[in-house]
Amino acid sequence: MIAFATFFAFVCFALAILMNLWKIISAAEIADRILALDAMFINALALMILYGISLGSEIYFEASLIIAMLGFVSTVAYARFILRGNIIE
Amino acid sequence: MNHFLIAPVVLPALVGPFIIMVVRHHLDLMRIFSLASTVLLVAISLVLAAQASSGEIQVYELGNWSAPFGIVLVLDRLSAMMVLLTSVLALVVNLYVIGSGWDKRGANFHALFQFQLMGIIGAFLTGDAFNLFVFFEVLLIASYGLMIHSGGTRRFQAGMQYVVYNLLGSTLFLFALGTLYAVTGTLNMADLAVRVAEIPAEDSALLRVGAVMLLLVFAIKAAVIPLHFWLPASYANAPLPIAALFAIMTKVGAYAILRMYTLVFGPDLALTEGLAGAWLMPAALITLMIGAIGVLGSYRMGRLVAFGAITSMGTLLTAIALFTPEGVTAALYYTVHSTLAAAFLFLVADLVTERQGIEITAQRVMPQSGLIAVLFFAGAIALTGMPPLSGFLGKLLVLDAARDHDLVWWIWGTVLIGSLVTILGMARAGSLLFWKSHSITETEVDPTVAQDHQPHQLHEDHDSSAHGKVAPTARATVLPFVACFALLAGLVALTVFAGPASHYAEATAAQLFAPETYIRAVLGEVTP
Amino acid sequence: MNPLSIEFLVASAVGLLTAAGIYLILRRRTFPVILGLSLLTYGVNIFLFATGRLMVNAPPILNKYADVAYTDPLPQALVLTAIVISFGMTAVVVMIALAAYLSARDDLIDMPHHPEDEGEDA
Amino acid sequence: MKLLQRLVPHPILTLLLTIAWVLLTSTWTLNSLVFGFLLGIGIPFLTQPYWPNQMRMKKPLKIAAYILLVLYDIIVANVVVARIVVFKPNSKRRPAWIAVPLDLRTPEAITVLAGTITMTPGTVSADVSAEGHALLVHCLDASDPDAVRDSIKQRYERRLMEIFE
Amino acid sequence: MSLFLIAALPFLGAVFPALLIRAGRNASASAAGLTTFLAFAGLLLHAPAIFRGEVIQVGVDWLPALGLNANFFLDGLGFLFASMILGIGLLIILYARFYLSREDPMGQFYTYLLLFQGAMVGITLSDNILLLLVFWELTSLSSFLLIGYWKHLPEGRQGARMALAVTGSGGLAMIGGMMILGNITGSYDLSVILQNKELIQASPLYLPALVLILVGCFTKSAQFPFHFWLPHAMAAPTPVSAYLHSATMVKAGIFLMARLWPVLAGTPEWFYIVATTGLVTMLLGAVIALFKDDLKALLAFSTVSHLGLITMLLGFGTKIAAVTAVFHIINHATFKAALFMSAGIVDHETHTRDINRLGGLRHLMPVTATIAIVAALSMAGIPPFNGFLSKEMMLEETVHTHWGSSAYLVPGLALLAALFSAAYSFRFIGHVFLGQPRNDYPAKPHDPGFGMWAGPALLMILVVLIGLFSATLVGPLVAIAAGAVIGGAELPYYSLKLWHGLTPALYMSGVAVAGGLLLLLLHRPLMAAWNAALRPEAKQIFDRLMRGLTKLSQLITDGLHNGAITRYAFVMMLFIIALSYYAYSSGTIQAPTRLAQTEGPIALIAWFCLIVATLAVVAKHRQRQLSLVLIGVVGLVVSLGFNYLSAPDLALTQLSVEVVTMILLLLALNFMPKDSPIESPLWVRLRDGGIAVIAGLGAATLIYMLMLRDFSMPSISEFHLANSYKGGGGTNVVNVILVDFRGYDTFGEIIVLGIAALVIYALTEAVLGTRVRAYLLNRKPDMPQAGDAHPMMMVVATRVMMPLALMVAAYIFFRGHNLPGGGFIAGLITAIALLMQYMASGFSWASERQRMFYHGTIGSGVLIAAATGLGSWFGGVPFLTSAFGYIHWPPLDEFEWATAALFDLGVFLAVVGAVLLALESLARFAWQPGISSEHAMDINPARDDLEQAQLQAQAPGKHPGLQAPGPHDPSTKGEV
Amino acid sequence: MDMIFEYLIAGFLIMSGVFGFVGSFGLLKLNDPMSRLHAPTKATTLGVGGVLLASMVHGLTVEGSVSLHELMITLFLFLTAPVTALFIAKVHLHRHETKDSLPPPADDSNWATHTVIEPHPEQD
Ligand code: NA
Ligand code: NA
Repeated sequence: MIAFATFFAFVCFALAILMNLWKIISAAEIADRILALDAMFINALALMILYGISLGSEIYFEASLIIAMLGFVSTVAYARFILRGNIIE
Repeated sequence: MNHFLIAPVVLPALVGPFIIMVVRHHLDLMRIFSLASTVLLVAISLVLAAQASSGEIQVYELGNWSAPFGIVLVLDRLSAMMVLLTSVLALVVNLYVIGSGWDKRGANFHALFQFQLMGIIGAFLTGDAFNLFVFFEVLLIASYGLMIHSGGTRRFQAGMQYVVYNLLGSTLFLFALGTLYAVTGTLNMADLAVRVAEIPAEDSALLRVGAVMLLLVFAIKAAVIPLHFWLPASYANAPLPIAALFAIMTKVGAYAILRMYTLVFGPDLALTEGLAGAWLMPAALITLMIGAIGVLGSYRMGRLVAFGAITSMGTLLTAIALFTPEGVTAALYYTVHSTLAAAFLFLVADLVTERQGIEITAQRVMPQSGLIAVLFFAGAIALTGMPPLSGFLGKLLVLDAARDHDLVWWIWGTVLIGSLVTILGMARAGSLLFWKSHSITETEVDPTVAQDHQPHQLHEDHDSSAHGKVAPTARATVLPFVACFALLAGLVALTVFAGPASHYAEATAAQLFAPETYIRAVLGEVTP
Repeated sequence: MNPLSIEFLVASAVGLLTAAGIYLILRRRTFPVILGLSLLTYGVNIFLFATGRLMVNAPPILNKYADVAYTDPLPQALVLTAIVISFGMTAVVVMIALAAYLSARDDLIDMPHHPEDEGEDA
Repeated sequence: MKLLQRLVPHPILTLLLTIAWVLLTSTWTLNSLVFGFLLGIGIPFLTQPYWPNQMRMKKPLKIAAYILLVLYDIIVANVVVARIVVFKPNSKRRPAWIAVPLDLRTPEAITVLAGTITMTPGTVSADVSAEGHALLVHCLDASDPDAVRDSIKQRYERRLMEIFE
Repeated sequence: MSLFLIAALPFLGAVFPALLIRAGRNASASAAGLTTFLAFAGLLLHAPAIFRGEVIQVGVDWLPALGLNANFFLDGLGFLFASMILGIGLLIILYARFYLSREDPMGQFYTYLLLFQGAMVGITLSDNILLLLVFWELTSLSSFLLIGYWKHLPEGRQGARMALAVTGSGGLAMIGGMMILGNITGSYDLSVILQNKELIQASPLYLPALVLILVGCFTKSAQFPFHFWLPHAMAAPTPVSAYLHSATMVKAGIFLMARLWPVLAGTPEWFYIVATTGLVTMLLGAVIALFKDDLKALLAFSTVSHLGLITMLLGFGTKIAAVTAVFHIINHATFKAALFMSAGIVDHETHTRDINRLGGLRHLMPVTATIAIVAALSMAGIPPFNGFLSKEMMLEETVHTHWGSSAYLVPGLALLAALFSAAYSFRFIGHVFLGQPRNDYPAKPHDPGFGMWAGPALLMILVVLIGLFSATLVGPLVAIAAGAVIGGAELPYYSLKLWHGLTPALYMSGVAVAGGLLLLLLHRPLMAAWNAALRPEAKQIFDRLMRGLTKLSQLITDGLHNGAITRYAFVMMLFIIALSYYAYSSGTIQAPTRLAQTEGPIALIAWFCLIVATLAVVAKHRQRQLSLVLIGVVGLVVSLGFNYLSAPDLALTQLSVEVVTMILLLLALNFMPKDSPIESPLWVRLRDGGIAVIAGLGAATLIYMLMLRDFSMPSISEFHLANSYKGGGGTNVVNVILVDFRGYDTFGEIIVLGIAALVIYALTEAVLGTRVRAYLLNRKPDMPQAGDAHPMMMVVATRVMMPLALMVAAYIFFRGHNLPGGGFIAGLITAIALLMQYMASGFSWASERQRMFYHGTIGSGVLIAAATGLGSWFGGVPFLTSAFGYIHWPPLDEFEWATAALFDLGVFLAVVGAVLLALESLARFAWQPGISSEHAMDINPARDDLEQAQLQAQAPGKHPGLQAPGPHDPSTKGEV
Repeated sequence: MDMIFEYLIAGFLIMSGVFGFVGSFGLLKLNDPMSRLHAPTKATTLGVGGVLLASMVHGLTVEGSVSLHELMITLFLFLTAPVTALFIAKVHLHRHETKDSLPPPADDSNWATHTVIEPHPEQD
């Protein structure tokens, strides 16, 4: 059952990532692209933990942790770039 | 354990950070430490050279991990010679830079200088293929910094190209190393040699690809045509004393070719047959010719010498591409010569450009014209390989070594015609710079002519000193001349003591063509 | 050739990253060139990584309790070194590109030079 | 006391960090706790210049209650939003902007409020006013924006006032 | 005196004139004279032995590897030439002392002259052909300096370069010839080579060697068609001309032909090449000389002609011809040196060398006239002067020489040449010295002082005496020299005397003299015809050739190196691909040994994302920010892939590097154009796409093949896996490799980072030191800016996030040795944490609060790493040997320590410092007055309300909301 | 007991999958930019939260170790998600809204994003 649920979640997040990708490429507005990238980071994070669950391994935890932090930083950076140009003024 | 082996790498690696941290704001102290480090480096190199000259190969197992599992440094005659050459050159260039005040024209010069030395020396000493990559990167990134030292539009643009081109080279290096590792399962050069020798001939294709990519990487460094395009613009736009130091950098490429293609992919190895021999010789000859043509076709000092350096690389690689002990002997002798000669002429070029800008044109007589003319003449003699300086001997050695080669007529023809073209170019430049100026008197200098040349001499930057034009306070200090004469003395010594020098080169070549000794020294008696 | 094999996926990714990187490096402005260098770096890093052959769920973290398979750690260490070095290189190249742009007010990477029509010594 | 305050400028942060360390290492040993505590003291000390003012929070129980409330709201929010996203046609949705005037004054409190708004049903804090006296909130689907505004003030701001001010 | 010393003396002496010039012109000249005299005297000391037929040899190894030895030998031929060089050299030094004016740098002159003299002596004494080559090329170089001595004269510069070009190329050809010669005989020692006539002439390489050597000789000796440089070398001061063109430079080629005569001569090839060239040159030179109005040009072409004569004689290949050649060498040296010096005196006194402006000088400068007339008569072949003797012998030889089947060709042309030779000699006498004095000389001529005419006078006396008493005076010399030329074989019968009876040669002489007189009478119409005739002007051809060559070189060079790195890179790719393909296709490959592993849809989806994102980067690369976003996707997927494929460390590193890189790029992009225009035409894009696709296919194929095959031998990493814990104390093998097994790589790697930061810093300084600084200060943002630069929520969130992130960094750092992580990743996370703070509150605000000395951070990182490495020296083990152990402090549990952690700390610091320094540089670019805010956040009602209250207390009645810009307005804090 | 945990884990996973999917689906479906902002920042929070919960329970039961470090990720997400949303909203405000298209900010002068002060860099 867990295996099925994991697989289901895998598929969901994978599809989510594909949709994010689609949005990043096709969006007319830069804000949407940033948003999609942020979502992609989050989905990737989820995928990573799922992967850890499916393998019964804790090794992949740090990567998720880092993604959580870095996704934020890059989203803010992209947004700040549009808002201010200089992102560390 | 002989810690002397690691000393020439660690010393600059310590002095560099020390300079930045402690004496960053004291020019004199920076100079003192930088110079002291360089002097010490020469001393260490002398000790190493003395140790290596016995013929024994010394191995230093870093981290106390034996080869091939850890990284080893290997000192043989070749590496000792290259380290000594590097440190001597560094000392001279350092003197020049300090004397001419180039080090003041930008930040962090001395730290970068030390790191540059560390990278070059590390590359010469390492016995590990991937570590060679790492030290290539160290020397490259330091060279990026030195190349754009003191800035300026054109220098930045050229710097950009230099970096991009070399990054492509570094990428190729990784592809090559990956391929070699994937096939052989090792990175240690001696171990590679052992394993490559055991690979069955019918499984050669992938290894050959790795081997040829590696060769191409080194060919980029050595500025072999058509991979030489990075050189003219970078050397010509670098501060010329830096270009003088860079004279050793192309030799790193030549060194690596020599090392890998005698130790690992030796000339007798069936597996990699035809990879180096087939194209390197023609390419070297064309390089030589293109360099010579460039000398004749240059109208700026830096470019002139840069193409001179390309010519000498062509000659050097011609000798290497013979892949015979005689050829390597000639190549080694010529390596020392061409390094000193190119550096010498770059320094003289700087003396000239500091006084009257980068264009090779007749302007009014420059200060110290006579002395500089003498130096230029000597440098031109050296670089073109005319007697009485060592270039002539080196060239004769190359020609002599080529006599049994299939392409002997091409080699002789190219070397000789190349010399002629170079001579013509140098004569043209010298007579314009030092003779024609005497027909121009103060009143005769045509302001419109000066105007015409303006855009090329003076770029939009403010610091005219960085880009030549007549620096108003181009006053002579002794040190630059001392440096020039030191190099000249080196060339003379190399000429007078050609016998002992060639003897060392011969012994080095013999060592290279007997790789068993090297392998045994690194891996011990047991073969995996 | 099994198009669904992990080897095929990785190899084709290497190929595409390399190709895309090279294409961008051949553009005429510094910025795309830097982008291209980034892509190329990905490509070569994966290449180098893959030379240790591919293994799923076998990280080279020693397991004291079980006798498990480990993937080849050496290429990973090499790639790590390569990543760090290329990071330093990228930082430098970005800054040089910026400096060149600010000085020349132009980010063309080609450096056409104009040979003067120069008379012979007379 | 002064010295202690200088050394441990943000005691709550120190606690949080110590817990974070133990969570991170997932090893429930004395070593881990001691080490975590040392870091928990060291890091706030190093980062103190960036957080010069002392943050005061009263009534820890209220904090816990607030957290539980918000968690509950988040779960609800997700279901609501999911339904709107999946089932409600775009044409029937009533997106709206609302301005929420603030009684809160401290940045920490306003930030927590804004964060809460974003995490809970169909609302996102989009901006703050130039003098910091109002929040701009976007609603995914609000037929009555004023009701949303009042519920924000009632449900969250009031509680935060008690905690922070 | 040792031959070494004789050869070295001029070189040693060359130092003095330049140095002594401060002591005066006489001192300078004396030093030069004294050196030459010493060398000459030393040479003469050997005369008795030489005349006894001995050969003096000395030698020392120089470059044994090559067979280049510093071997000298002195035989008759060498003695003859060396004496001429030194003897005439002495006279020239004396003459030049008076000839040169005060403006001329005399020290330089004598230095060059002695250098040249030394090179010439070296040629004559060399017993090793490589050594000879050294001196040979030295003559080219030193003559270049001498000819160009008058720097201000364009003719001087051009003449010098022309001489260098011609003789230099000849010299290079000769190198080839000599190398072949050495290869044939197996030695470069002349004494060996001269013993191997049969070997050499039988070799298939004989002809190439001969041709190459002859090219060298002919260029040096100005033989047709290389004769054109010599007259242009006349731009040199006359002493130089006299020296170079009588005794020395041009005779070097003759010398070498004579030197190698024993082994090269005697074949048909030799005869047809050498004799014919000599004959043509002799005739051509004589004809042209007649039509030269410039005194020195006339003499120069006469020299060409006489050198042709000697060459022709050597080319005949008979012993008697060789003897004649030697004799004429002596004679020509005497009369030609005298003539040049006389011409120099005329020039010096009258300030012109134009024959048309001269005449009648016999009356005004009788001494000079006597010398010149005697010498010129000798040149014309008039008895009893010495020129007559050798010319007579020459004509006699031509009579016996058949060219092909023709018996008349050689004597006929020789006669014609003799005729013209007589004619120009007579013109020299008649038009310069005879006739009535004129009153329109540019300067009033009179005989110069004794010092100036002493030399030529001495030579004139020799001309006369040798003519009268040839057998006695020069007989022995000719004998020993000719003996050497013919290789020690027995000398043929000959006699040096004025009267040989009524031989054909005598008739020919008579015809020549008569004809010469006739030509002189007809000179005016002939001159007109000559001037009207079309003929190739060698100088123009040469100039055009040189200019063309230079232009062509510029064209090739600039065309190839046109500054387009796009093309450079393209060529590079092409070459790499081609060679790699060649390497592959010329090898063989076995079947795969591994199976491909099938994977599920997840990997496929990730792969799909990567492919799409990569393609999108390419497609959208012109929108720069978008392409950065897309690159972010690529990086993310790559990291996921690493994680998936069992490389968690790589994933972590890739992710963090990714973000920092992206931020650096964003920071840079702020200043740069936001879009790239379309510039390449379609075909270029297709071309680039093509090469890119091929390269990509290559890389993909290569790695695919590699992955499906096993290592040919077990990988060394098996050792790493086995020893990581035992020997390295860590369970994360990747980390143990990084900090222990291959810690040296990592040491290099952090140095790279440190250097990167230094470069960035230096570059920033350099840029901000120029006018770019002003531009940056006045720069207007190219996109509209939003307000609220430092949003409150971000600042507050960061206050919590940053300590947490630092905690994560600490966690990653400490566990790295055993689990994924390590100093590098921790460093990047720390940097990113600080970056968060910069983004929240601005760089200036944040860095003001925590003055970090980034240089110091990097430096200390490198130093700590290095010190950790050096620490192992104290344990007597190599650099970077690690140590680890366990400590137990109750009540705590046991914990592990490892020097590797210290090393990792170095890595950590270097990374942090490098990233922050780069950021700082970019922040410095962006700095504008007022950019720095005094507050962490722009809007803070708590703070602003307080200030507002205080303000209202001071100035009541203002509504806070309407007041703008007030103290709480973001504008006063954030920007301006 | 094990069954319960298994159901629990499976439930969490399914929930996370659904919300993860919906979040990104909303990004495509919703037709105005500000609304799109709602979907992912919320749904992914619970999506990821579900996975994290599943992971924690999984660790506790299947692996037998008490690993709560997933909480750290949750903490990070809760701290960052509002800020991320704020910035993206500000981008939208900056590019597509004006003072007039928004409700007035109580008694304040303007919304912060629109309070733009033209920089007046001075001559050096
Ligand atoms: Na010019
Ligand atoms: Na000049």
